[in-house]
Order: sequence, then C-alpha cells, then structure tokens
Amino acid sequence: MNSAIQVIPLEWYLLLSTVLFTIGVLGVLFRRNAIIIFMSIELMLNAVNLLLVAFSSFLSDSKGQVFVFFIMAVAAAEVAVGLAILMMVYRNTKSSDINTLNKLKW
Amino acid sequence: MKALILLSSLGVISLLAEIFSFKKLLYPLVLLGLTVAFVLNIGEWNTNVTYFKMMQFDNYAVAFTSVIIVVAFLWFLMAEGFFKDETNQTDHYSLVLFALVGAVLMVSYTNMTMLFLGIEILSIPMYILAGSKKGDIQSNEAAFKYLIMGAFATGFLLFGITLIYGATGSFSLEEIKNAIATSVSIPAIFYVGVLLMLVGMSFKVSAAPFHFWAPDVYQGAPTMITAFMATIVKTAAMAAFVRLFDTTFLRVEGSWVNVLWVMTALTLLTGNITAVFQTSTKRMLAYSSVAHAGYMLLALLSANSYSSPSILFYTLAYSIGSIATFCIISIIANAKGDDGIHSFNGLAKTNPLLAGVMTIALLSLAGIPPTAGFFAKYFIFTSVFVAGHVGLVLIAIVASLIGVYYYFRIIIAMYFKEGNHEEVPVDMNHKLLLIVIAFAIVALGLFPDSVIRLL
Amino acid sequence: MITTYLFYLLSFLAIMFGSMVVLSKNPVHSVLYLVLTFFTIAGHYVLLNAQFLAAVHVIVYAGAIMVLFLFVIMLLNLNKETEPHKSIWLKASAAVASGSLLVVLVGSLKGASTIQSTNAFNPNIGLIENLGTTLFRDFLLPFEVSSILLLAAMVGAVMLGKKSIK
Amino acid sequence: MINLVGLVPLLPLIGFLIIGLFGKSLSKGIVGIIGCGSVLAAFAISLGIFFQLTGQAEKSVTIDLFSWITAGKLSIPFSFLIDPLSSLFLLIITGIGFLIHVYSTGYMSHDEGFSRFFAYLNLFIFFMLLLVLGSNYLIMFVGWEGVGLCSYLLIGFWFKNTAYNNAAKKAFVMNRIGDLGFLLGIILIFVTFGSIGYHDVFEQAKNMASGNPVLTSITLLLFIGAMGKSAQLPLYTWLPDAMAGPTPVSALIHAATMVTAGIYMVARSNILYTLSPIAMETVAIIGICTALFAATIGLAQNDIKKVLAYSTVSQLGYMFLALGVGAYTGAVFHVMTHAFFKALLFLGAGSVIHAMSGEQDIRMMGGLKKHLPITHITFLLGTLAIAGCPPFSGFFSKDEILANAFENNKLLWFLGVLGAAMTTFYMFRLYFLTFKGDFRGTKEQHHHLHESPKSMTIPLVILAILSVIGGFVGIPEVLGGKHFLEEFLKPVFEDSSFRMVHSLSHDTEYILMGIAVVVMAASLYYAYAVYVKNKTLPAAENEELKPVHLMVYKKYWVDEIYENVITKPLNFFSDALHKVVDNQVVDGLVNGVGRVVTWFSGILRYAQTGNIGFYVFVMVIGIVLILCTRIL
Amino acid sequence: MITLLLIFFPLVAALLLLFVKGQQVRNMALGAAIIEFAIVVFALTQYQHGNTTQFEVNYNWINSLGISFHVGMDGISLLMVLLTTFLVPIIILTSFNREYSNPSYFYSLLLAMQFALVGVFVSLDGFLFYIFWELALIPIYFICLLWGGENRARITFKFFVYTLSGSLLMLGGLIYLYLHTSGTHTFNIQALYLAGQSLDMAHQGFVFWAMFMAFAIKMPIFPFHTWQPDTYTVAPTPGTMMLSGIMLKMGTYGVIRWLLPVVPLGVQDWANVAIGLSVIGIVYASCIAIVQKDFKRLIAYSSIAHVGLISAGILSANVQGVQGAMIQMLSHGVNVVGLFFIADIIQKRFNTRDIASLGGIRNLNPQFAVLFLIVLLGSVALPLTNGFIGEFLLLNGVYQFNAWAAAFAGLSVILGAVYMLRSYQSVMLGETNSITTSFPPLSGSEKGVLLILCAAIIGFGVYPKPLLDIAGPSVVKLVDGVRLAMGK
Repeated sequence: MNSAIQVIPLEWYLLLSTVLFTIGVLGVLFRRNAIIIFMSIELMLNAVNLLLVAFSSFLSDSKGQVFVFFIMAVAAAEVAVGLAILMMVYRNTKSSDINTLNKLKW
Repeated sequence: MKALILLSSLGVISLLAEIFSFKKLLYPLVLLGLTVAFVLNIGEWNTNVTYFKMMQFDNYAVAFTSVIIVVAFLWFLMAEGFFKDETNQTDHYSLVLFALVGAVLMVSYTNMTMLFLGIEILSIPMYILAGSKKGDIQSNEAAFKYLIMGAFATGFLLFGITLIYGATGSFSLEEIKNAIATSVSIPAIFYVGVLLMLVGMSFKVSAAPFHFWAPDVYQGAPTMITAFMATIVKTAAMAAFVRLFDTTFLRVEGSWVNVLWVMTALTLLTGNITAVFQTSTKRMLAYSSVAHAGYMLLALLSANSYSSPSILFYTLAYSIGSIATFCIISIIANAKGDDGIHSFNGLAKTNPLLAGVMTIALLSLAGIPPTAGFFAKYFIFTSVFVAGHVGLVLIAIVASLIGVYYYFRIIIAMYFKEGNHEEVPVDMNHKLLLIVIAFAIVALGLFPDSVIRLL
Repeated sequence: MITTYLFYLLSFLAIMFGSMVVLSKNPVHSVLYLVLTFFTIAGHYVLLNAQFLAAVHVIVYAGAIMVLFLFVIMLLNLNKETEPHKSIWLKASAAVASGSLLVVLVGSLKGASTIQSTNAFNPNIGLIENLGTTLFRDFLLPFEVSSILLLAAMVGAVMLGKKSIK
Repeated sequence: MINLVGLVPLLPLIGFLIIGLFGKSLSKGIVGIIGCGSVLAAFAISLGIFFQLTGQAEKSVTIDLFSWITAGKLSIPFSFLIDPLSSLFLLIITGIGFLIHVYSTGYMSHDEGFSRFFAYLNLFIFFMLLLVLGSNYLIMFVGWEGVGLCSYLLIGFWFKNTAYNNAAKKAFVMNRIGDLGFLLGIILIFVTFGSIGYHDVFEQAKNMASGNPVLTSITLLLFIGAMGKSAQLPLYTWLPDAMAGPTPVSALIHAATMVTAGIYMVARSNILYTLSPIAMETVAIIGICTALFAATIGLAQNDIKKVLAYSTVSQLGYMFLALGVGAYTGAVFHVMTHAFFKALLFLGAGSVIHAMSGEQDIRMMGGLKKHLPITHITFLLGTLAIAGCPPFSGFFSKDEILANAFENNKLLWFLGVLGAAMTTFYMFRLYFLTFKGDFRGTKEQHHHLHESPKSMTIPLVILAILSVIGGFVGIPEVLGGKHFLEEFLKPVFEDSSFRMVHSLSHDTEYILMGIAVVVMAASLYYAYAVYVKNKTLPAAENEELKPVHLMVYKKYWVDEIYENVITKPLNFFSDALHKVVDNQVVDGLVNGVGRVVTWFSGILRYAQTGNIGFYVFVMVIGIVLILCTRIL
Repeated sequence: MITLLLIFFPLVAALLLLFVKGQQVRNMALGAAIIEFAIVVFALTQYQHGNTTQFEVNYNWINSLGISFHVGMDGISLLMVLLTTFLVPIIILTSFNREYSNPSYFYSLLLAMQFALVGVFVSLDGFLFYIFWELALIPIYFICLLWGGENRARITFKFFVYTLSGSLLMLGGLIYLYLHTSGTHTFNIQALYLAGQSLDMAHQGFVFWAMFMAFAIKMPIFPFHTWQPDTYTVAPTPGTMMLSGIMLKMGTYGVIRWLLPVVPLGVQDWANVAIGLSVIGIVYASCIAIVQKDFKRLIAYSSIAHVGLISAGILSANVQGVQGAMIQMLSHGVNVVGLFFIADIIQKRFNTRDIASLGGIRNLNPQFAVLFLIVLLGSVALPLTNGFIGEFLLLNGVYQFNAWAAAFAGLSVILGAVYMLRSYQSVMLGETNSITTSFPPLSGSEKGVLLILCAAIIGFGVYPKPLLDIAGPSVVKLVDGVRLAMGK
C-alpha cells in the first residue's frame, strides 16, 4: 500500500487539519462546559498532530513525527493539570460551567 | 546550561525535602542554589556553547538567564512568607524552580521544540501556582482561566510551528533561517505559520488583543505568584519572542511588522487606559504589566541593534520595580486586608520607608528620571526611533503620560490622603530587600551602561 | 486508489465525529465521539506510514487521556445534560467567528504545492527505528527536558488534587 | 560749571534719599531746608551752566557718566547733553521747582505727610531733570516715566481717598498709553538709525528726504507719547483729575514742568518732525483741537483747580499748535511763560484754597480781594498774562504762536484766536467769581479767611514778576525788540530753520496783534459784564442746564464715554477671557483630555468581562484579523 | 571643578539635611544655599569675560550611547546659575516666615531642586540636560503635594503630567537629533547643533515643535499655561517662588540654548506662530490678570504675560531680544519672588489673599508699602528698575522681528500698570477695614528679603552693565551663529 501522501495532495491534509482545528476552536467558543472545552482543545492539538505527520511523510523527515510525541506529552500534562484544576474548581463551585467563573473582571 | 541543570536538580531536591524532612533547610538551600546558579551562568559568558543544536548559551541567553536568576533571587527573598504558610511547601518550591527551568529554556532555545517545551514547562507550573490557594475561588478562577486560555493559545502556537515545519522542513532556528534565506519563493504557509506563532507569543507576553487573561489571572493569583508572572514569566516570554522574531523571522519582517505595530499600539493604549480606572492596586499593576509588554514590543518591533539590549534592560528595570511594588502591595494587603488604593492612604506618615521605596519603584515604572525605568523607556524609544516608527513613539508618549496618571494615584494616596495612622509591621528582610531594590533602581538609572553594554 | 478512498472516508468521519464532539449535548457522548475521532486520526497516521505513532496515539489518547476525561466526568457526575446553553446570539457569533477563522486560514494556506521535499520519499521514516534514532539522538535534550514537564505536571496535579490538610 | 551737570539731578536725588529714608526722624524745618536747598543748589548750578553756555562757542556738550545698556550694536550710555534747550529747561525746572518747594513748606506745613511730600517732590525734580538732560531718547524716557511715577504718587498723595487713588491710577495708565508709543518710537529710531543718541540720530536724519515714511512713523509714535504726557486729545482726561493732588503739585507737575515734557520732546526732535509734514500737520491739528476743546470745557467749570487744569490742557494745545506749524521757539517760549503764569495761578489758587480751608468751588467764593491782597494781585497779573494782555508775558508767546499759525494756515490762526478769546473769558470768569463780588461761602470759612504765610506769598510775588516780565526775552522784531530766546535756541533748531522763514510783513503782524488784543479785550469785557455787572452766578449743582451748557459742564461726557467704551468693555472682555476662554475653553480642553481618558478607561474596562468565552472570542477575532493581512 | 561643586554641593547638602531634626534645619539649609552662592561669586571672579565656555568638565557616562557628563558655563549659563543661587537663599529665608511640618524634607527637597536647576543650566550634553530637566520636576512636585493648599493633589498632578508631556516630546526631539549626529552618535551639544542644522527646514520644524512644546509648557506660553495659575496658587510660597523665579527660566533658557542654535531654520519657519502665541499670551494673560481676585493668581497671570515677552524676544533671534531675555529672566526672577513674598506676608497676617477684601495696609505699615511699591514698579518695568532694561531690549528685539507684534506685546506696558496698580490700590491704599485691623511689623527675615530684592531691583535697573557683560559676548556669539545658519 502506498503512503497516502503519495496520492493525496498535501493541500488536502492541510485542509483537513484546518477544518479539524477550526472545529476545535468552535468547540471552545461554543460550549460552556469546561470538560468539553478541554476536549475541543485536544481536538485542536490532534489536528496539529495530523498535519505534522502529513508534513513529516511528505518531507520524508522523521522530526515531524518526533515532535508529535512532545505534543502528546504536553497534551497529557495539560490535561492532567487541567482536570486537577477543574476538580478543584468543582469542589468550590459545584459546577463545570465556565460562566460561573467571572468574579474577576473589569 | 550548568545553571539549568542546577535549577532542575534543585527542583527535584526540594521534592525530596518532604520525604527526608529538611524542609527548614530548603529556603536557604534554594537561595544558595540560585547564587551558585548565577555564578555558574556568568561563567558561561562569552563561551557561546551550543547543546545538541537545541539550545545555545550565547551572551543573549546568559544575560537573560542572569536577569531571570537575579529577579528570582529577589522574588524568593520577598516570597518567604508565601512558602512558609503553605502546607505543600516543597511542591511550591519545586514548581517555582521548574518554572525557572522553563524560563531559562525560553531564553536559550535554538529549536522550536525547546521553545515549545520551555513555554509549557514555564506555563504548567504557573497554571498550578495561580490556583495554589485552593480554597480561594478567585485563585481557582485565575488558574482555570489561565489554563484554558493558555492551552488554547498553545494550539495556535503549535499550528504555527507545524506550518513553519511544513514550509522549511525543520524545527531548528538556524535551518529555518537558512531555508528562507535560500528559498526562491517562500511558501504561503510559512507566513501563516509566522503569524500564528506571533499570536501564540503575543498571548504569552499578554499583548492586546490577547491580553484579556492577564488582568484576571494577575488579580486572582496569590500576590507572590502574580509578581512571578509579571516579572520572570514576562521576561522569559519577551526574550523568547525577540529570539524568534528579531533573528529567525527578521528576513520576513514585512509579513509581521505591521501586525505587530497595530498590536503594540493597542497594547500600550489598552493597558494604560484601562489601568486608570482600577481601584485594586494589584489589578492596576496587572494592566500596567500589559502596558509594559507594549513598551517591550516596541523594541521587538524595531528589530535593530538596540532591540536586545533595550529589552534586557527593560525587563530588568521593570522586574525589580515590580518586585518592589508587589512586595509592598502584599505587605499592605496583608495588614489591611485589602489591596485597594485607599489602603495606601497616609502611608507616608506611618511607614515612610515603604512609601519612599514605593515611590521610587512607581517612578521607575512610570519612567521618570533618574530611575532605571526611565532609561529603559529611553532605550526603547531610541530603538523605535531608529526603526522609524515615529507614530508609535507618539502613541508611546501618550501612553506613558496616562501611565503616570495611575502610578501617581498611589503616590498621591500615600503622601496626600489621610490614613488611619497605624503603622504597618514590616519584616526586617523585606525592609532590607526594599532598600536594596530602591538602590538598585537608582543605580541602574544612573549607570545604565553596565547593563546596556552587555548585548 | 484504495488509499484515496480510505482518506476520504476517514476524513469525512473525522470531521463528522469532531463536529459531534462539539455538538453533542451529553458530555459522555462527546467523549465517546472524541475517541472515535482519535481513531480516525490514527487511521490517517497509518495511511501516512506512521504506524508506530498511530499505535502510540491510540494508547495515549484513546487509552489514557480519554479515560481520564471519562473518569472526571463520572466523578463530577456531569453525565447529564446539565449544561446551560449559551444564547442563540452567542452561538451565532461563535459560529461566525470560527467560520471566518476557517475561511481566512484556508484562504491564506493556499499554495502549499510550492513546497518541495528535498528528501527522496522514504516510506520507513515512521518506523520505530527511525523515530527512535531521531528522538534519542537529535531530540535527546527535549526528551530529557520533557521529563521535567511531566514531573511538574504530576506534582502540580497531585498538589491540587489532594485535600489540604492543615 | 557744565562739568558739574551731574550734580544737577544728583542733588535732588540725594535730597529725596535723605528725606525718604530719614524723613520720619527729621523735623519739618530740616526737611524743608533739605528739600528746598537741594533744588536751590541745582538751580544755582543750572544758572552757572546757562551762563557758561551762552558764553562759549560750543553750544552742545555731552557728558558721559557710565555705560548703561549694551546689547550687540545697541549701546546706550548714561550721558547728559547740555545745549541751549536743555539748559533753558533746567532753569525752568529748578527755578520754578524751587519756588514751589518754598511755597510747599507753607502750604503743606500742617500735613502729616510733609516729609513724604518733599521726598516725592525732590524725586520728581530728579526725574524731570533726567528727562531734559538725557543725551538720548532712552534717558529721556527714564525721566519721562519717572515723572509719571511721581505724578502718580503725588496725585494719590492722600492715599486714603479712593477717588484720589483712582485719579492717580488713571494718570499713570493714560501716560503709559502714550509711553508705549514713545517706547516704540525709540525702538524704531534704533532700528532705523542704529542709535538712539540725539546727536547720531539727527545727523543721519538731516540727510533724509522730507516725507520719508519711516520718519513719519517715528514722529507719530513719539507724538503719541507726547499726547499722553502733555494731555492732548484724546489722552487728556487724566490731567483734570490729577488736580486731586496737593495744589503745589498741580502747579509744578501738572502745569509748569511735567506736562510740557511732550513739547520738549517734540522740540528736541524738531528735525525729525520738520522732515515729516504729515506728522507736523497731525501735531498742529491735535494741538488746536485740544486747545479749543479744553477751553470750551473750561468755560463752564466751577472748581477753581479744574478751570486751571483745563486751561493748562488748552495752553498745551497751543504749544503743540506752535510745534505743528514749525514755531519751535514759539512753543518753547510759551512753555516758559506758561510755566510762570500757570504756576502762579495754581499757587494763587492754592493760596485761595488754603484760605478757604480746602474749599475749591468758586460758587462758594467771591470777594476774596480784601482778605487775600497779595494773592489777589498776583492772581490778577497771572490772569492777564494768560489772557495775552500786552505787555505781559503771555502776550508775546501767544502772539508768536498765532503769527506762525497764520503763516501756516489761516484757519488755524482763526481758531487760535477763538481759543484765546475763550481763555480770556474763563480766566476772568474765574478771577471775578473768586475775588470780586461778595463772599458766598459759609460763616466759618469767612471767619477763617486769611492771607497765606510768607513762604507762600513770596513765591507768588516772584512768579508774578516773572509773568509780567517773562515775555521780554522774546519781543518780536516787529515791536523793535530782540528775540533773545530765538537767538539762544538757534543752534537747536538750526536744522529745521528752513521751515521757519518769516515771510509776514510787519503790517500783517500788526494787524494780527491788534485783532488778538481786541478780541481779548472784548472777551474780558463780556466776562466783566456777566460776572461783575450782572453778578451772574454759575448754576448750582441741582439746577437744570441748557443742553449746550450741560454738555460743556459735563465735559462732553468724555470720561463717561471712555468708561463705557474702554474701561467697562475691557473689564467685561477680561472677565469673559478669564471665565470662558481660560477656564472653559483652554483649561477645559486640557482637563477634557484627562476626562476623556478617564471616561474611556471606564468604558474600556467593561471589555474585560471576566467571561472566558468572550476572551476566546476576541482572541479568535484578533487572529482572523491578523490572518486577513495574508489574504488581502 | 567649580561646576561640579556647584552642581553637587546642593545635592550633598540636601541628603545631609534629611538627617537633621527640628526647625534648626532651616538655618542649615540657608547656610548651604549661601555657601552655594559664595561658590558662584567665586566662579564669577574666576570667570574670564568673553564668549567661551569655561569651567568645563567632561566625563564619560554612558559610553555606548554617546552620553557624557559634560558640564560647563559660558556667560549665559553663568548668569542663570547666578540667578538660581541668588534666589535660593532668599527663598529659604522667606520660608522662615512659616513653620513647615517635616522641615528636613522640605528644605532637602528645595536644595535637591537647586541641584537639578543648576544642572539644567550648565549641561552641555543633550541627555544630561534632559535628565536634570526632569529631575527638577520631582522635588517641586512633592513640595507642592506635601505642603500645598487646597485641591493640591489634582492641581499638582495636572502640573506634573502637563510638564512631563512636554518634556517627553522634547526627549523625542533630542533622540531624533542624536540619531542624526554624524559618526558615532553622541549627545554632545555641538554635535547636536550640527545635526540639527544639517536637517532641512521641514524636519527642523518638527524638531522645533517637539522641543518648543516642552519649553512652552514650562514657561508657560499661551495656550499651554492653564496648569500654571492653579499650581502657583496652590503651592507653598517657597515652592511658588522656585517655580516662578527659577524653574520657569528653564524653559526660556532651553529656548536660547537648545532651540535657537539647534534648529535655526525651524525657528525661522515657525517664529511667526510661536511669537504669535507668545504675544497673544502677553495680552491675554494681562487681561485676565486684571480681573483676578486672588493676589497670587494675579501674579501668576502677570508672570505668564512677562514670560510671553521673554519668549517672543528670544524667538526673534536677534541680539537685543536674547540679551533682553537674559536680563529679563533675572529681573523677573527677582520681581516675582518679591511679589509672591509680599502675597505671603499679607496672607500670613490676614489669612486672605482676596484683593478686594484688603485695604489700607499702607496706613498700618508705610515701610512695607514702600517696599511693595518698589517691587511692583520693577514688575511694571518702570525705568531705573531692573524690569525696564529687559522689557526695552525685548520689545526692541521683537520689533525687529515684526513691528506689530511689538506694538501688541507693548500693550502689556499698559495693562501691566492697570492690574498692578489696581491691586496695589485695593490692597494697600484707602481706609483700613475690618480685616486689616492691625499689621504686625515686618520680621527681620521679611525685611531683609524685601530689602535685598529692592536693592537688586533698583541696583540692576540703574547699573545693569555687570549683568549684561557677563552674558553679552556669549549671546552675541550664539545669535550670530543662529543668524548665520538662518542665512541672515
């Protein structure tokens, strides 16, 4: 089986990643539930990962794929910390709605 | 590099302190460690060693690392109480030290990977520390906002890195630079990548319109952490920003300079103007820190031989000034239970020392001679002038004037308004710290050459 | 050809599941859709000859991170459709904003075809051997450094997660 | 003696300093001696100078004292110029000044401000001497403003009285209006000639074409100064008000000396004026207008000093008429004779007032002849002199002016004669109402009437003698005399002499003289008929007057007009400037900037909603905009 | 070395004073100020008359930016330093009138201000000049803020920001010039002159406005003056005197030293507007002074009028104008200090400065009335007082620029007399009233100050030559250079 990058133009991957990335952005904008927002951010990161892999294949360069590992590591760390913070917030507010967190303003 | 290793080790050692119960020793140990790190770091001056083509301790990196370590040292002097009161003392120590590691990475990277990791290593402890007052809903909110916004911005930063990788086939600054220098036609995605990285970095330095997190987070986070964010984080981010844009992306200046121009103007004005109305001093300083990011962006924008030295000097001047103000604010807020401007009423009568140092620090932040802040602004203005952005200079002047307005509100409160005539108790070491900083501010103002010459 | 079709299919699924993540009302459903999205992305990885990465991806994301999410949702008892909805205006403006983001991104990303690969095509770069070499030679330093990151995150998560004992 | 000229102003200055600094601890006698003595000594030196000057060929001597102001090529020495004109004025000033000092020792003897008065007088003499002695325009200006200051101080001498203070202020300010013109004139002189020394300026001016616009500007500017100081239309209103000061002051400053400074200045600059016909015409017209205008007002005034004041204004007008028609000698001549008789009249009036315990309204007087014999006689002589009755001094000087005016323009002459007629009428009206008829004052005043002490009458007598014989220094050639004065002043007016060609035939001159005398006599008789024969009295304060009479009595409402046209609008304007422009507009703009920033800050901070969704939203919008730069 | 001593002696004294407790500090401050004055007198004896810069000291300061600690004095500087050091002891002496809280801070700030002012006048480096310029602002701000009157927080703040905005623009101008210096950039005054003169007219115009704004605000020139009456009124009297007597001269000095020779073409190009504003300001402020009720405000407005003339004279760029400005700066310094002191004496005794409610003081204390009158006459520029020399020369200078401007400016001669005499009459003359019942005799320090000032007023009016000679050659040299560059 050929690598997809040999038959699919790079633009398509670019487009696909962009769409996925935008869906992630949309999720952040659209939702009030903090968990979903976190998930949307994960989606954004995955879109980036996908693009990296595509570039990596296209350029026949393994650095891109290695970079994905770092992104995964960071994503994992962020999620861990994020969920910890969310738990903490939940303990105090009994809500995961981001709109309840607007004491700091003006 | 030695400093980096030392700092990482210190971080790990502090984790062990709980287990092997030498918590009491930790504080002096950290101070000692920072001192040693400073010395080690200075030792790398002019060596210009590159490590794994991932980071390079050129003079730029050494200078900024020194600034970071010095400020961190002062910060630790100020923040002793912050650790003492905590149950998770050792965790805090290690998180702060890890953050410092991230900061050092950010000033010395030569590869996007290191930049990315540096940013994250700096950011993640900051997310946590911002929320370290677990029961305090404001602290929760700060951490939460910081995290979500930070992760969101990281997404864009990564997207940018990816696009640049796609266009040049490399993460190394050197190679990217070569690629765009040799390339006949630079692919469009490269420019988009640059702009997206610009967004990501602007977020980190809290430039408008990506600054919204800053005031809220600064206000909500524990004061000491705010001080850390306002000084070390900002310094590191600025240094990283310059390292990226004023060297690697300098060739494609045309694609980002106008954008940055507008953002700088916006940052200067938004930060300063919004600060005017604040009553909480902490929040006011948060806005002011946004504004200061604007000044530093000016130097970044001018992208000439003045940029690096002026940012170095600016970060130093701004950081020590901020440390002093945050220290005093926390003392006052602790004593009076409120960090509103009115808490400062009559301070000149009850605590002349605090008022005096605060005045010097504020004058420095406002950029009045002969303080360090003035020279900082002066160098920046010069660099912008050289770059020919006269319009921005005018905006910056207007912004500075507005800045004077809110800084002086505190001065006026201290010297003019009647307070409750109760002296605020101040620790001896805080007093010492403040005096040292006051002298440093004036000394830097009188002999700025010592720092400027470095770069 | 099959590769092409697979690409279209996986792309379609990825976008659809991705949208479902954002649009489903129940957080648990979102998590499940996200897992599905991850699988489609893993499929893409395979298509791109990044087999090792695909495996890691599934393990880390679907196996670890998403479980963490589910765990938290269950722990916090968020599996109901309790989320108050944003007003229609906010939703519309969110849609417009992300829509325009999409437009400008796509618009400005034109011309990727000018990118030339300097290396000859090598189907093996995604193999563990190649990756390992790169990771532990060129990227050794970041690799080490990321340990600090993970350590910091761990310490932090623990610190925040545990009840404060006074 | 000329080398001692420095002492002339110095002595009064020393007198001023001694009296000013130690006056409190000195007795009135000593103050009087110092005050009079210093002026007497100055007079003596002046006499010496005068005789030395007449005796020597060199008619113009400059004495350098020290370098005063230097700035680039502008170099102004503090130096004095002795020539016939200044030496003549020295004599007038110190001479009459001395007499008035003596008079003042009597007149002011009961005043608590005795020493202050003498200090001021001495200071005045000092400045007046500077004015005439200076060898350049700036020294003249120093004296010019200095006498203005003394005038201010002396008019407001009784400083508790607000009206007096107002009068003093008015005098100072009005003078300053003129002074500005003078100052600008001096500057223009410097700009034009590169110097302001008389010698340099006149030497250069001589060679300029007649009608040169620069000269016209200079002379007109200088003349503005003269208008202020010498109380010409339209800047004359301060002088009648200046009568608020003690009477010797009116005599010395506001009649004999200071107000003639304008004449001195024009005469000094004669060459400049001669070369600018327009300025000459202006001077003549302003002069004659003032002469007539003031004379008409004088006709209806009831205050003894006011009448004299308007008379002074009128006579000054004559002098300017003389200057304007080129009769510089005539003008100086009239200055001299006027100094004699007007000082005499004022001092006489002072004596009357002294006797009347401060009463100045002639409606309350009458029949003082028998109570104040010396005053009466001297006053009568003064009146005759001013009326131009031959052979009193006024006759000669006025005649010379009228003859010159006739030569120049018949209309000027006619108006001059008309003015002379009015002069005669109001002066005799004054004389008759004061000294003839029955006493109309209160019992108390009547009881108190007495002749003044010797210190006051002796000066009167001396001045009366001078008024009578003073004219003989300038007997016109037509009457077979020799015009000593003209001879004496010749070096000064030499360069302008081409304007002063006497072309009148002797016959014409006789006719003119005759007409003047006849008119004078007729006017005198009319006054006699009205006030002595018919015993008409001026209308009382509450009596209704006919429009014309009222207009003249109210001095054409000039003061009111000035008040409403200048003072009030200025105040209103200033107030508006202050309250509206300065506070609202200018400061409003400044504060507005601050307010806008604050307001904007108040608005802008609401952007910081605290809502994460919003922050992200703005971020996305920002990114979209940034990326737009790539596709646009 | 004398210059260094002159600059730093007050600073050292100021720092030492901080450690002195009690009211005796004022005697020490006075002593320090007198010593400083003595140093200047000594410098005068060492000064060789001529147009050269003497007592020059030049140390490297910030090498990398071409900034050096370069100071020295020519006649112009020396005269300004003389004014400063002459007035400061007098101002300190006037403060003996009142007891100030925290006297050590008060006097320390006064001396610190002197330090900065002297620095401004002797700087030969653009950057150094700017630093001293700004340094002068801080002590006076605190003097006003800590010891001022009603509303001081708002008013002094406005003052601070207003002045600061001007000086930031000036800084912009200086940096611009600095970047146009040839070779290694430097702030050396001569280099800046060359740099400025090498610009074309349009660019000189920009620099002109950038720098002139700073000076115009400091002086202040209409319409940048609105901070001034408020600040003068609200500041404690010694502060007002420092502001009006000396600090204002920073602006005029700046125009002479840092504007005319730097951008001669800019000056030439914009002189119409700048002189126009100055002259409008003269009449404007004079008119407003007429209707002032508060005596201090009246003086404040009169000061605007005076300084407008000075500015117009300088900008006329001829020897008479500039020389007149030099003299008038001195005279104005002396006169305005005298007037403010008189206002203070009156306020101290009657607790009011309202002109209308006073009256008849002359009856109570003729001596005071005479001294007041002399100061007043100096202020209305009567000949043989110091004010006249300057005013004559200035009008002369302006006249050479434009006759109508001079005529219009000359209106101040009239209006000045109007408002000054009006206030004098209202305050001093007439009958006493319920407020002015008694006038405690002048204290020794009061009498001393007024006598010194009056002696200066008359002395320099009669014999201004020494002063004119100090600055004269330098002024001629400077103006010749400027006119040469203007092509005149």
